[in-house]
Amino acid sequence: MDLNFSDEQKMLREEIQKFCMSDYTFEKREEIIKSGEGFDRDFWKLFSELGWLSLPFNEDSGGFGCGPVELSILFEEFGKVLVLEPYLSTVVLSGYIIDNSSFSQRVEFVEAITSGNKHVSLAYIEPNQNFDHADPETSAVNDGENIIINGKKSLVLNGGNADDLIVWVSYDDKKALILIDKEQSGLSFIEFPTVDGQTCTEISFKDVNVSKDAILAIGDEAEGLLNEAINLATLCVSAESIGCMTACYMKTIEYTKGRQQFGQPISKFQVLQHRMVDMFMETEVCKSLLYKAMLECDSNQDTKSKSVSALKYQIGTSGRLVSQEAVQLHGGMGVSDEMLIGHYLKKLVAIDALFGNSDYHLKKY
Amino acid sequence: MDLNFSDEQKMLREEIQKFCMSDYTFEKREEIIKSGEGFDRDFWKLFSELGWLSLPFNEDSGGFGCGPVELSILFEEFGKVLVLEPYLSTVVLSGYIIDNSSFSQRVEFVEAITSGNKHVSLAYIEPNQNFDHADPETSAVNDGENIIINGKKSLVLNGGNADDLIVWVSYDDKKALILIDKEQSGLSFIEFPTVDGQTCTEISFKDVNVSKDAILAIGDEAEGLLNEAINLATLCVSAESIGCMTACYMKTIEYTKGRQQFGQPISKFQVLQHRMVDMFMETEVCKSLLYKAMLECDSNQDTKSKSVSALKYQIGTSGRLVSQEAVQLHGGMGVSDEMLIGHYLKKLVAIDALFGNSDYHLKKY
Amino acid sequence: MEISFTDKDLEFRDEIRSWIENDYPKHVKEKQDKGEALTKEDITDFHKAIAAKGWMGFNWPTEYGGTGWTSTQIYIFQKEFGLAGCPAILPFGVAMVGPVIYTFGNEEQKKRFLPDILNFNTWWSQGYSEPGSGSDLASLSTKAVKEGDHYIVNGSKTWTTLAQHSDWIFNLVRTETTEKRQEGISFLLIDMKSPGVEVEPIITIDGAHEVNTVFFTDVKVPAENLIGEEGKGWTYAKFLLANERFGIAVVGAEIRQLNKLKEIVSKLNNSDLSRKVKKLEIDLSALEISGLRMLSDIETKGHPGPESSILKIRGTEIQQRLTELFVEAAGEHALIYPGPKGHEADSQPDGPDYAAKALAKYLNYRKTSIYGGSNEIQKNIIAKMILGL
Amino acid sequence: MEISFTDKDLEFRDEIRSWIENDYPKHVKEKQDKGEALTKEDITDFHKAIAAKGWMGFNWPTEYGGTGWTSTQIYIFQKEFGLAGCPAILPFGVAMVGPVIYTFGNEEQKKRFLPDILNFNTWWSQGYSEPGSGSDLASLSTKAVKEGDHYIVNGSKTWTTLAQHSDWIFNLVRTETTEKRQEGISFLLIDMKSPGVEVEPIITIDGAHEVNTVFFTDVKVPAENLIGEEGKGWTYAKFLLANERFGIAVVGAEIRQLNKLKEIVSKLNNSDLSRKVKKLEIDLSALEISGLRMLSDIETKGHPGPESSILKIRGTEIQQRLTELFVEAAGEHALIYPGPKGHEADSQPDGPDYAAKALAKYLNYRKTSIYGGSNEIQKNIIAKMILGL
Repeated sequence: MDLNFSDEQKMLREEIQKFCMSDYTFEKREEIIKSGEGFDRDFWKLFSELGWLSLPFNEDSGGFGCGPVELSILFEEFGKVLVLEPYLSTVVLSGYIIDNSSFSQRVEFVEAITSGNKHVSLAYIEPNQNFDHADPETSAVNDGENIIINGKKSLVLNGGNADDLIVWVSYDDKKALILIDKEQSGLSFIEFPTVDGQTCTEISFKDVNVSKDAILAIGDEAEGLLNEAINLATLCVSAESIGCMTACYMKTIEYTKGRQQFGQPISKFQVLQHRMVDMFMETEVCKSLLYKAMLECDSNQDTKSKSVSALKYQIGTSGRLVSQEAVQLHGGMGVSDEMLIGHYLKKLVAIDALFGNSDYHLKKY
Repeated sequence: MDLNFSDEQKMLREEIQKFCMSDYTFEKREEIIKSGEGFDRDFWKLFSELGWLSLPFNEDSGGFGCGPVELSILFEEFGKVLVLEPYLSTVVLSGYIIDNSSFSQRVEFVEAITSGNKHVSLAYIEPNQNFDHADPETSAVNDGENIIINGKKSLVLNGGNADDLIVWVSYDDKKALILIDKEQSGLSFIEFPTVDGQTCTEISFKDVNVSKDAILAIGDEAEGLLNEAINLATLCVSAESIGCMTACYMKTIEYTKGRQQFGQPISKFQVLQHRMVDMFMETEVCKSLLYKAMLECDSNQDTKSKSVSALKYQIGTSGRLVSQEAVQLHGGMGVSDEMLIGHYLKKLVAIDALFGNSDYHLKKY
Repeated sequence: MEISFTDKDLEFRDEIRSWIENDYPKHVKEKQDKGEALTKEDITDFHKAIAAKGWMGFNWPTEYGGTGWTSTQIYIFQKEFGLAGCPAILPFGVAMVGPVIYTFGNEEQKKRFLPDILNFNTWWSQGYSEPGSGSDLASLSTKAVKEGDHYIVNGSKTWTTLAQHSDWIFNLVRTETTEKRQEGISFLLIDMKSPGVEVEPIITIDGAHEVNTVFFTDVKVPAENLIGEEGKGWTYAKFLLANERFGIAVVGAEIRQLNKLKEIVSKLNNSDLSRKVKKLEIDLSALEISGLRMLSDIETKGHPGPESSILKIRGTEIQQRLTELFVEAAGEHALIYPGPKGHEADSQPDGPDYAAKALAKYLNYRKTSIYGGSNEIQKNIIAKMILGL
Repeated sequence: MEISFTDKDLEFRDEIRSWIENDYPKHVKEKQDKGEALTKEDITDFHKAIAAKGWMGFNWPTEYGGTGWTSTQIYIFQKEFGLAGCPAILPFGVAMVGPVIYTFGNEEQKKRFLPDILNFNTWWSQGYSEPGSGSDLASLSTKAVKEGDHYIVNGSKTWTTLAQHSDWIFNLVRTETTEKRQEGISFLLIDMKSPGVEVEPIITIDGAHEVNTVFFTDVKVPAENLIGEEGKGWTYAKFLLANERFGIAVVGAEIRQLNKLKEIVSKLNNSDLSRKVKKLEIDLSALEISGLRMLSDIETKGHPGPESSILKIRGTEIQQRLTELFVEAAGEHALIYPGPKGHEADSQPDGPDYAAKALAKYLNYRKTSIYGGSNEIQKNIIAKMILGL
């Protein structure tokens, strides 16, 4: 048993922290959101150059073969400054599926992703379902050498910027994951802003005709890939939440120390002190559950999905509490859009909505 | 709409308060508990003389015809000093059933109760059921002019002191309430102390042979009487809880004002102040729900049972919080058996166990 | 004691309902029912319609043109408006500055300001909080210096709700630097069109422009705009705060929201959410009775006690919780947020139609536990005034 | 990073398990498994058995006769004992006064006291709290006045756990009245058989006699019983507190309790209770990892940080919550309470057999958030030491 980060992991964290603290200012972030692009392409290029886009990919596809621990470090640091770039969508969700599939162009695709030139989005959510997407209504049927896809997917993260889509479909009496070029005819898109300043897309498929070569995986393999990808992504957003919560309590401490009321900094009021202690303790509880989940995922233990559910349940509950308290203790400034603090609250709403909320995961646990 | 107590009601409260404050000391109460009798017979006589035992009975059976409001006043005041006397068992539960039944000796029984000479206990709980006792396993079967009762009842409040029992049984394909003299052969008793310093009894019925005249009610009438009695009793213990909670926060305020730590009374610590405010507010919320429930019971509205469920749910939740906080803020003194404060906590445990706990009533609501 | 309404109360309620049925402006109702944002004109139309019926002074005595209603009637009026989904009646004129003027103002001021409030000819704002003084109101630093028959005002007020629409603003200003900070404060009315008054929007986390900072630079305010005596502003401010009857006013609207939520949740087959909704329903029903208990006290004692702080705390907790449960009901669809105005009619996402509004409200309502004296301050008040700590 | 145990750790665990299997005294195990109260003899037998194996100094360095185990080993040892339902190892000797003696005591004292602790020949008590000084420990007033080669001690200590059985008590006493209150405090060992020592039971709300008040009237204590320097007692007391590793020690026992609860609840068909149990299971699993994180820190930095306050708070919250859920599981049968010893074998009520024990524990465990520095004090410590407030 060893709960210390390795030297490499510590160095990775420092590198990410350095970027986040110096380059990812509130003003820069606002600028990215206002651009309507969803993210900053220069930053994405930088992520590629720093090797961050290669972290989780298998070494035989040119990646660094890093695991859940390194991804947790990355996302925790991203959470602290609310990084908008679509790492979750392109690298974690789609990247995992492609990299671990038996897809013939796997290596080329991974290279395109890690070089920062390609974005891929995973389209698995359907509008009439809630959190549980095991049985997609979107269907693929055989048509000679090709297959024809019909249906609708919603809440596709970064769908607007994606070059390709991975679509989760029913295929005969099985399920399948199919890779589709976004330029393919028969696709239509509506883009929406997300509550955390990113974008997502609703995609309709009308007689979309693709070659059978586009099938990434079928049956048990497809289900396994999707579940593993979502499990890993759930871990990542949970780590991101912990970054948010950490920033929330640290910024609240800082703010209350500077805010004078009744002749003293409000940080001197015992009631506020104990509430900041509660914020801190909630964050620590989440961190402990993160350690458990990331290490169980790392060693691929049978209980890993249960540990991730425990984590996501707690993240939802604690995240809401911590971000609401952060806003409350900031007073009026907390609800102003010009302070970062309210944006953590919005991020935590978004994360609760992703991959199953608190109640969903408690039930699943 | 009028939420003010009448002058008569205020006078009743003052009279009860006067007794509770001057006669029902902690020492006296400890003495009663140690006596093993379950209650003080002189106090019971006094309750009779003051007319308190007559409060809820119909005027045509010699009662004062008072309703849920007066009972709530009585129980709230009783709760403040943790009165042990079996008013709930004899007057509310059994009294209500007898008084509102078509039993031939109704008036004599009520007189015997109000004069303080008779105790009657309601035996409706069975050990293999939890909170829901609609279908008793204890059965009565015809045997010529008589009926034969077999089965077991548990948690019979004040059963050890009762002269008579009202037993809830299955009778053919219906239910019935049967009045049995405790001296009847075939009965056996085991007495247990309750967590709040009273006593209850487990009663076995082995071929107990009674006349059919002993049947108080059958079928819908019996179910109605039992449900009404339990509903009224639930209201009463909820009012009693509010008395306990009121005493909890008031005694905590008093204690913290006197307790010096770090050079000042601990009542000056803002954290403790806010927690006492929470105790107070919880009590007030319960009081509002009590008003609603008692007035809806008073005017016999369709929604009364729902209002009582809302009340009992909240009482369970708030009662636990308030009594735990009272103990915590009393520090070591809170867990000492020689201070009243811990006894409120025990009373509130007992009340949560009576007539359905918090979760049960939320589900029912 | 009696929880039912008297026949007279029920008659009164029917009168209110009949007005809502027939005279609640249709174009406002339509937008409001759909949850669309109201324009300045819509809000004005709504208030003018109430004024036309003579109900604008619903909480005023008859001698100043009010309805002279009992507390029970005011409660019924507000509850019915809430239940029907009417917009909130803006409190700044009729509930805040109005009673201060008719209680502490001179005859001249009463004549000048009260009729315009009752007819909604003037839109008022409240100038209390300042960038440096939030909960510690008495630390305010906006200065009013007497020069001849004018005050020269310099400083700023913040979190000023709808100041972008307002004609007048009532302010707490510092007219003197005294040892006891409360003693140098005065109550001054300022015409928003005065030179030197500037309004700067504050965008809140829901993306809405509802509050503002108002800057005063050498604003010349006639001395006759001072209410009561110089240095007594704190007293008037406290009177005003005690007059607010938070928690009762919103019960009707909250019940309406709860019923909507219950309808949504009944279709979701989600036992966790159903349980939470039940709890909230019980909380709300307790809040309503607590409000009624306070009204009873007012009828008996003539004024609400510090107990109104409980209503503020519980009321905002319930409001906020309700918005949270709508967001929970939206499930993963809570990811999309198009801003406070909702989606364009031609680009609705597939999913529950209430999701965008739910988010807007969740984000917007974070303010309720902060404004009007934060809930922490309310607890301090209860600790001191009720519990004697 | 690695969450699994090494092979060496697993071997160690098997050794512990094998001792429990073979050498955990059977008569103690039997009572303990049934939840029956242990006598003084039972507790002594249990500790003597551990001592016989050489494990009494599980947290001591080898040079003083301890095991010299790593933090991980100590954790495994305590967890396995807890999982197996062993009684808690009394902390007063081995975890509290022992480390103070071998760290700050002189050679004479080490020789005199340490072997008896390791062999459980002396039963120790802790004399910290006083009737007037609870959380504010430094306000203690028990006086020790030097007269020749003795101290004369007058005063009282309270909440003294199992003082009725104890041979010795370690005390914080005031040897000087100084401006800074902490500076006049000394650390003194007192033989409970000394004339003038009196033990008065305190009965707690569960009806148990576990704690006491100890009175000292002109008690003559040899000066050689003073540990370290006069006036440095506060430093030693703080060292002792920091050495407590609450929350880790109880994890095993709590997991055992939780598993019992899960078994009970699985038969109840009560979804509300099942949900609460799940939440608690998650809390407990977080607590365990938090404890392990702290152990990692100790291995790295050599000592636990103020983070141990978090474990105290969360640990006691979880303990208390667990007892609550047992009471909830008992449903209406929680009405009966026969006292801490449970029912006589021949008069068990019909109903769940765990009900009486559940109540005893619920009532008894209210103390856990009060003693050892109340949870309020722990939050003050976190605010100051960790958050810098």
